[in-house]
Amino acid sequence: MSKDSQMRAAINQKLIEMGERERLKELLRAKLVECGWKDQLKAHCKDVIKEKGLEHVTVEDLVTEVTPKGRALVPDSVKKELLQRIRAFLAQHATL
Amino acid sequence: MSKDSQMRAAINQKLIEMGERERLKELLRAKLVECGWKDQLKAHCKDVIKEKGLEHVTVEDLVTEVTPKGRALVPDSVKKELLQRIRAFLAQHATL
Amino acid sequence: EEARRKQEHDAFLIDFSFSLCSDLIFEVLDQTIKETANSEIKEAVDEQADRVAKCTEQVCTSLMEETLDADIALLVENILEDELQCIHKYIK
Repeated sequence: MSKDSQMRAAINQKLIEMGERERLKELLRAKLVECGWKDQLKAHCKDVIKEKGLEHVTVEDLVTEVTPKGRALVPDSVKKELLQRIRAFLAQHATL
Repeated sequence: MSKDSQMRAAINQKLIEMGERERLKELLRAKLVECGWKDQLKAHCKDVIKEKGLEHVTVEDLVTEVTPKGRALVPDSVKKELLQRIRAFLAQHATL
Repeated sequence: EEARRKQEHDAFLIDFSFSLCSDLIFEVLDQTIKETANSEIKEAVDEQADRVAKCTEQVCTSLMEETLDADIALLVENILEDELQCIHKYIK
């Protein structure tokens, strides 16, 4: 195991142990709703369905189709806030 | 003060005044780099840090740990060359 | 007498040379070892800090992707289900 993967495993372990990983996911979800990400993605899904026709779309297709945009639509401020929160948590708790 | 100590003090004073003491130190530093001593020392420091773990090593610990090996690793050829240079200087300045 | 003095002086110079040589070696070694220990610890600390920063970012990205993937899948399922229900209603 490389030093990097050991470090990532240690960080994840700490986040999971203290229940912070779930809290971070919840925070992210709340932020995504708040910033309109969910509405934008819904609209995009509907556009794709309309364009391709409902009979030609499976769940897998649609997921594959909208995922890149879904990731790209996450505002930088949300990403930064999440990273900041992880850093603060590690500074407080971890002895990495 | 004995005659010997007086002479030692006088020569040391002269070595400093003439800048020879610094030149000798510079020569030694250059030789230590040239012969690979410095690289060996760096490698030894890295080994000690890795072995003990960064969080358990202070600069003082590391100095204490690597000094014996550092001293032992100086090649005889370097010591001889330095001695040679000192003798040559003293011979050149016979009035000292 | 002069020969004896010269012999004494030569012996003194030999002794002095050895002790100066040894002093200089200790002085330079001690200083270099201290500097090297300092810089190696600093380098290791910086390396560790870089690694923590990089791995934290990677963990953040994977946590985000994991959440997004799960949410996107759920969203897609719900939307398709809604659309199908609409069509069923329409057909009825």
